[in-house]
Amino acid sequence: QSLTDPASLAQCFVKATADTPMMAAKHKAGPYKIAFSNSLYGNNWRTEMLNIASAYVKQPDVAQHISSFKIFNSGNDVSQQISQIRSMILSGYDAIVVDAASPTGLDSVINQAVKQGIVVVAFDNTVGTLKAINVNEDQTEMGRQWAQFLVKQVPANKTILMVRGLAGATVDNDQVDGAKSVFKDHPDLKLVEVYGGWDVGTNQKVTADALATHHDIGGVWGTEGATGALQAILQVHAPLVPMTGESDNGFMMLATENKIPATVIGQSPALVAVAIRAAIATLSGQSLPQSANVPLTALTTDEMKPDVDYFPKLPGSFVTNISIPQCGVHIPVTDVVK
Amino acid sequence: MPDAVLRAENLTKRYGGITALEDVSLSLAAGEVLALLGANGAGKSTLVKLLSGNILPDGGSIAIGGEGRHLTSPRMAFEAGVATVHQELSLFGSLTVAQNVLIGREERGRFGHIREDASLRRTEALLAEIGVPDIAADARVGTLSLAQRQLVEIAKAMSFDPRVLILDEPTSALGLTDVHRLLTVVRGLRAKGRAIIFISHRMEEIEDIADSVTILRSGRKVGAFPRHSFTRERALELMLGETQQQLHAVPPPPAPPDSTPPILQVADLRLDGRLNGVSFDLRPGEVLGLAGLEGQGQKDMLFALFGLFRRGLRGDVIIRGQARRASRPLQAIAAGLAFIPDDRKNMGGFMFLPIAHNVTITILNRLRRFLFLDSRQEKAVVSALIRQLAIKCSSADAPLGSLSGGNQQKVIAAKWLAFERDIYLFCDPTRGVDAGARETIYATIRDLAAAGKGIILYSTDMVEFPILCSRVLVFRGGKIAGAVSGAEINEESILALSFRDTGTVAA
Amino acid sequence: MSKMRDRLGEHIGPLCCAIGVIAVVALYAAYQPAILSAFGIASLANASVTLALAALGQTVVLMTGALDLSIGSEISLVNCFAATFMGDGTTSIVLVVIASLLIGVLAGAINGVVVAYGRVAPLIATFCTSFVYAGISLTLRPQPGGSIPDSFANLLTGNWGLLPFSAVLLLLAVLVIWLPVFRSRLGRFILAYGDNPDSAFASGIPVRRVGMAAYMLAGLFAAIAGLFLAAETTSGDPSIGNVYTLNSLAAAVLGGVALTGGRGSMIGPILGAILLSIILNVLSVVGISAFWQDFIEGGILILVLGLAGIRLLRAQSWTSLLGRSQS
Amino acid sequence: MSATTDLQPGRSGPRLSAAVRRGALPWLILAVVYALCVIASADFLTWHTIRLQLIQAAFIGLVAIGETLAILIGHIDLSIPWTITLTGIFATNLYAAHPHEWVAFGAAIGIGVAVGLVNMLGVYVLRVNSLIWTLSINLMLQGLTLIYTNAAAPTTVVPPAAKFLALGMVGEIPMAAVLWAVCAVIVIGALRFTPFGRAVYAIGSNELVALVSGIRLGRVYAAVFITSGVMAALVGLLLSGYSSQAYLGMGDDYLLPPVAAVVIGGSRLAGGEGGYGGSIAGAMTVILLEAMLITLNVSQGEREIVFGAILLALAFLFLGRSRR
Ligand SMILES: Nc1ncnc2c1ncn2[C@@H]1O[C@H](COP(=O)(O)OP(=O)(O)OP(=O)(O)O)[C@@H](O)[C@H]1O
Ligand SMILES: Nc1ncnc2c1ncn2[C@@H]1O[C@H](COP(=O)(O)OP(=O)(O)OP(=O)(O)O)[C@@H](O)[C@H]1O
Ligand SMILES: [Mg+2]
Ligand SMILES: [Mg+2]
Repeated sequence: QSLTDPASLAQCFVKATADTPMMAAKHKAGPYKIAFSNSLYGNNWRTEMLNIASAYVKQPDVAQHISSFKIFNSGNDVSQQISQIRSMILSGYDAIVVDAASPTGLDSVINQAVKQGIVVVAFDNTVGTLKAINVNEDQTEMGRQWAQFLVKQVPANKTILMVRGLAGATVDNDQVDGAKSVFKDHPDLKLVEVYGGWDVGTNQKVTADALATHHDIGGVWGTEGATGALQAILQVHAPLVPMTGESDNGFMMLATENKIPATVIGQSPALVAVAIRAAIATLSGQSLPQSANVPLTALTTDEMKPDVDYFPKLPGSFVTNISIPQCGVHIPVTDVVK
Repeated sequence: MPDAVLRAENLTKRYGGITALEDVSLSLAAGEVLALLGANGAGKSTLVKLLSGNILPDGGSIAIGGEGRHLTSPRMAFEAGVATVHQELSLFGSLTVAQNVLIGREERGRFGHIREDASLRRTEALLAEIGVPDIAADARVGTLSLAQRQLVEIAKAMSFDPRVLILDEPTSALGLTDVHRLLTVVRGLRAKGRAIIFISHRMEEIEDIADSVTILRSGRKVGAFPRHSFTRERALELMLGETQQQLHAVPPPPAPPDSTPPILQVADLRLDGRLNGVSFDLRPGEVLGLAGLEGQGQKDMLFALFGLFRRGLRGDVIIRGQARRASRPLQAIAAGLAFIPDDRKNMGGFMFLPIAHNVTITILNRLRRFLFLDSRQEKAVVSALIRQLAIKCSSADAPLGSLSGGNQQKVIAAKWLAFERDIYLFCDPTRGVDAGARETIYATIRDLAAAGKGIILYSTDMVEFPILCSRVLVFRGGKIAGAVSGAEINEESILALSFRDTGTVAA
Repeated sequence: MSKMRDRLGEHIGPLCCAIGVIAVVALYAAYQPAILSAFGIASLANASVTLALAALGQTVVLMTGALDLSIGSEISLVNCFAATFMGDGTTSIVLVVIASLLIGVLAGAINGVVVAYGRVAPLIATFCTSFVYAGISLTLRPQPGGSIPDSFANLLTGNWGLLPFSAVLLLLAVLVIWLPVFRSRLGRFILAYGDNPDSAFASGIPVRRVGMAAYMLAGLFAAIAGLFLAAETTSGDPSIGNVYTLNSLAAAVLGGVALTGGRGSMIGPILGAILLSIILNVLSVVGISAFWQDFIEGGILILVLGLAGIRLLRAQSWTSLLGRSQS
Repeated sequence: MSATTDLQPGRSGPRLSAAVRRGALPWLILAVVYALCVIASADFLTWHTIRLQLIQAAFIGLVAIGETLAILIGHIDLSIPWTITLTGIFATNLYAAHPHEWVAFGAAIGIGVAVGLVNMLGVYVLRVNSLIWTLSINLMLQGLTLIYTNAAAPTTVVPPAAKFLALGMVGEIPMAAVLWAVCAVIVIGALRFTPFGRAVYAIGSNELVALVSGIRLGRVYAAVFITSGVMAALVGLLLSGYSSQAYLGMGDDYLLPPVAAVVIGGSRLAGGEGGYGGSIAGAMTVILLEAMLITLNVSQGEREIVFGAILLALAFLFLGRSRR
């Protein structure tokens, strides 16, 4: 079966580092009882992600492995999430999929779960404990690829505006570390960093502020919410410069419309499906890297196709990369937008 | 005077541009009751606040027991032996009597924990000592009547076992019996050698209790004499700065003829246990007094008429022939009623807002031109009323809270005079008001009556009934125990009715 | 008779919460009987204790008629500090615990100085200091991490038979801090000051020191909460406390504490905190979608507040009705 | 908290009349903060930069209209963030389905009025503390928005009028600022010169006295909370126009900054004193402070410390002091 086929698993789950150990669990006969402990909810990415989770487990080839699937939401409250996971341990789930409220805070409860023979897969906001399988997209690599795109496009001696995400978040630090590993080889480029909070409005505001004080901006290194940065540029009629961003529908629409050289790579909400797949594969006896990365797909402006890569009829806040073909995850857009 | 317990010299206090007190000196011996007299805003309370460490003087000195003191907080004053009952009560409604009385000086156990039982017993002993054993030491102060709270406040001051006790208008909220009780307590304290400063606007009380009298006017000391050389006329002259025309000489407004149809009819009004079937009529031009001992339903009667009870009121209120029983003030106002409350702080005025805005709050719609307020007309209305009631203020834009108590009371009256109504409910309108302002308010009531308004007057000061009312209803137990009218209105007849059932008539 | 009704009225908040807690736990147990096991009870207790501690701290400040919007940041601060500096040795643990408590008290003292001596309105003062404390946590630990020794973690989060250690911690906090304070003059002063600040001043109560003390106590409770979170998560996180600021207010109000000051108990906020904490859990267990959670949580709050309001509406006179919300 | 303040000493403070202090100091604070901005970056001298800040300030300022009124009657409105988000998403969705401007604006006003009425119900009729009631309503609105967006994702179709109001220019002046100025004149006029204004101050000073004086409390409460709801809803539309989309969480920055703007603007949190004039300066101060800190390019932690400390210093030095 394709879900647990070792070759296709190897294609999807790439070791994060060369020395990442492989992990296996005791084989169990399916179908499995799986719980999903989600933290934050209420932004677009999470909403799509929750819809994808519900849709994915209903796809026939997945459904056959699953006897019950339940979503728990704790909000951004670590204590709450710990107690929910404890209650999952009590309920005898076979696997727990986690999008964590804290990268370190859940470690001890996850260790407890693993000790009870439960397979734990964390994705997106992953966890520190080595007992859980972490599935993510390589944020450092993402930041690096964005930066590589920019250093090719931006003339020397210009300023690059880095519209970062949320201060203190691991993802933010990883992305910026990756970018800086590229920029440090280009000392002629000046860097200005602002925090856009991964939010369109905040991006727009901080970009507008930065544009007002820096007039030699030659490129914008943006992440989630870069739609706002682009809008700020359009709004103040600043020169259109090369940009990067995540797979926001709005960003892609504006970039294609204004023919702005841009590249998008995005944290996919379908990671949840990949994580569920990892749980099923592990339970059925396959071994996976303890920390796995899903291959990235970058799209540049000239490659973006309407209604395939982006959706002119959908809201700008829609996160477009709802499928991860390398992992066999295909989610129809109608399952995500109801 | 080597035996002075308290000696204040050249005390001065300024508030911004206003000099509230200037160069005032006084001294007080053990076993002496010093009465402080003065019109509203003369600076009595300011002096009290200085002596009790609530405010700091801008000049002058205070010595207690011969020792110079710089009182920077109330606590220092307590420690120096000065306890004060302020004009505005300072109690905690959600604490019990005992917890209030002993606040900060509770009986404590080995671990510093409060011993509630011992505190309760100490409070009970204190209450018994000052002669009010009927107040339960474990009752919540929020449930007590105003008079009872006043007595609790005195117990609280007494619990310090002070050398000097200051009472700032302790009787203004009390009915006759409670006043007598309080004066007895004061006499007892004097006998024990306490020095007492006593403030009141009621001359009878001063004559009754004072050993010496000090008179303030506009922040200055204008006279001091021993009891035996004190006369009312002299005091009034010094207080008010002009020879007063003969007070009380004006007869009460005549009763309207019986044929006049009543403007207000109350029939069998009831409110769970507080009003037990009250019926009466009020005619235009009549001043109807509500008398009786404290808490017999007179005040509830006024509150009920003005719609301050939201539920539970039964019976009929008929105004100009229409049923107008109100369950909210707006309905009462629409029916033509005005209400001048006694509790000016909580019900009377907006302390932070300008005097002018206080006065015109009831007539905003009249002052409106299209959408906006006509400020010229507003100014005219306000300054006319300030003049009419002789309100002492620096300007109409000053906040109400910066006026002395009596002047605040006048502003509240002004607010309803601006808004002409048919029936005026006066609830102890002269509480804490000086003799001059009192005359102004009396004159105002008479004028209203002459203009054909119906007036109901509740007062704790029995002197007011004979000089203002053509008829007085005496309340007892939420019912009308009887009525007196015309020349029969006097303290004796009212008290007789107040006490009729028990047959005892207090002095 | 009416006295009894008065008493009942006073305890209506805690009473409603208690009934709510029982109902919610019963619902939980119906869906998942294992919750009544030792492990399950410890889960419930651990999930509620942080909020209960935060709510106790908030209640002390509410009783003075003020409020503390910095409780969450104080929790984060202590949490980050402990996770950064706590080593494996017993001495290190003891020293860091003491230092953490002192940091909480100090943060509270700063709030107290600003409010009581600086005369800045509590809402705005603690709003500002919350930024300062959050900034310090973020500087201390730009990203979550650090470590907490297992011995300390187990000490606070384990269980002894059916008795969770977290519940013992809460009990200790009540016995060692709350009860002594509210059996002493300080507690009386706090209530008196909240009831009527002007009277308190005129009665010779050291009003500023009382205001300070209330915030310091709040800081102390927040510090204990921060330490407990550190033990529970064995790490420090600069944003971990954020949820507790408003939830502590909600828990206190649910528990019948008046925001106008002068009234409040300890049992009410604790019950309110337990109710708020496990309700979310139960919603998930019962299978209610995430999208409905906020709505239902808000709805419950509004229902409880509204019910209390309807009780008030039966007030007989306007003076008591408007007097109450005034103060 | 009523009038016995004269019992307490020790409030010497600057020897300025209260009115002058409340009226002028917010602008002084603004001037100081602006000077700091200019020191941080000379770009703050350009009209271009100022214009950008002005647009941001207009959003806070418009929301602060309702907040000022709520604070003047002695309450607070913390239901603004999700009123903004719900309106942004719901009204643009509706507009996408029925592309008439009045549909979007009508829906926004409808939501604003509804939220205002619910707030009035809790705060006035049920007499629940406004802080906790409006916060709970905010939570419910958040839930409502999530439930709604799960069923219908937000669109990118934004009414042009909203875009114009948020981004358009009248000559060199942003349309948002013009709208703000118009609303400000109306509010200041209403507060100073109409019976409604008097009633607002009266209720904030002492509700019982207002009742006894025949003020229609319910109407004033309704007007205040409905204004607040409608202004929040309007800003929700404007923000959608500004970002060309409505999205979840778009109102999150509008919980406490409007309150800060009102307090820096010199209104007393307990009600009865202050006005909207100061809130204008307050809104600009809050926005400039944020912009300045962004310009300084310091770490997030340090920025939060500095922001909190400066705001505290402003509150401490001049205004927002409690009467206690
Ligand atoms: N806090 C204050 N601010 C400004 N002026 C004040 C303040 N307190 C008192 N005053 C002024 O000081 C003067 C003296 O007031 P005080 O309260 O001492 O009068 P009083 O003699 O006690 O009057 P009453 O008989 O009405 O109580 C008054 O003119 C009053 O307006
Ligand atoms: N509520 C208040 N309003 C006005 N002034 C006050 C108030 N509270 C305190 N003060 C002023 O502060 C002084 C000291 O007050 P208090 O005794 O309450 O504080 P404290 O903590 O003992 O201060 P300290 O540490 O200086 O001894 C008082 O004398 C008074 O001048
Ligand atoms: Mg006085
Ligand atoms: Mg002291």
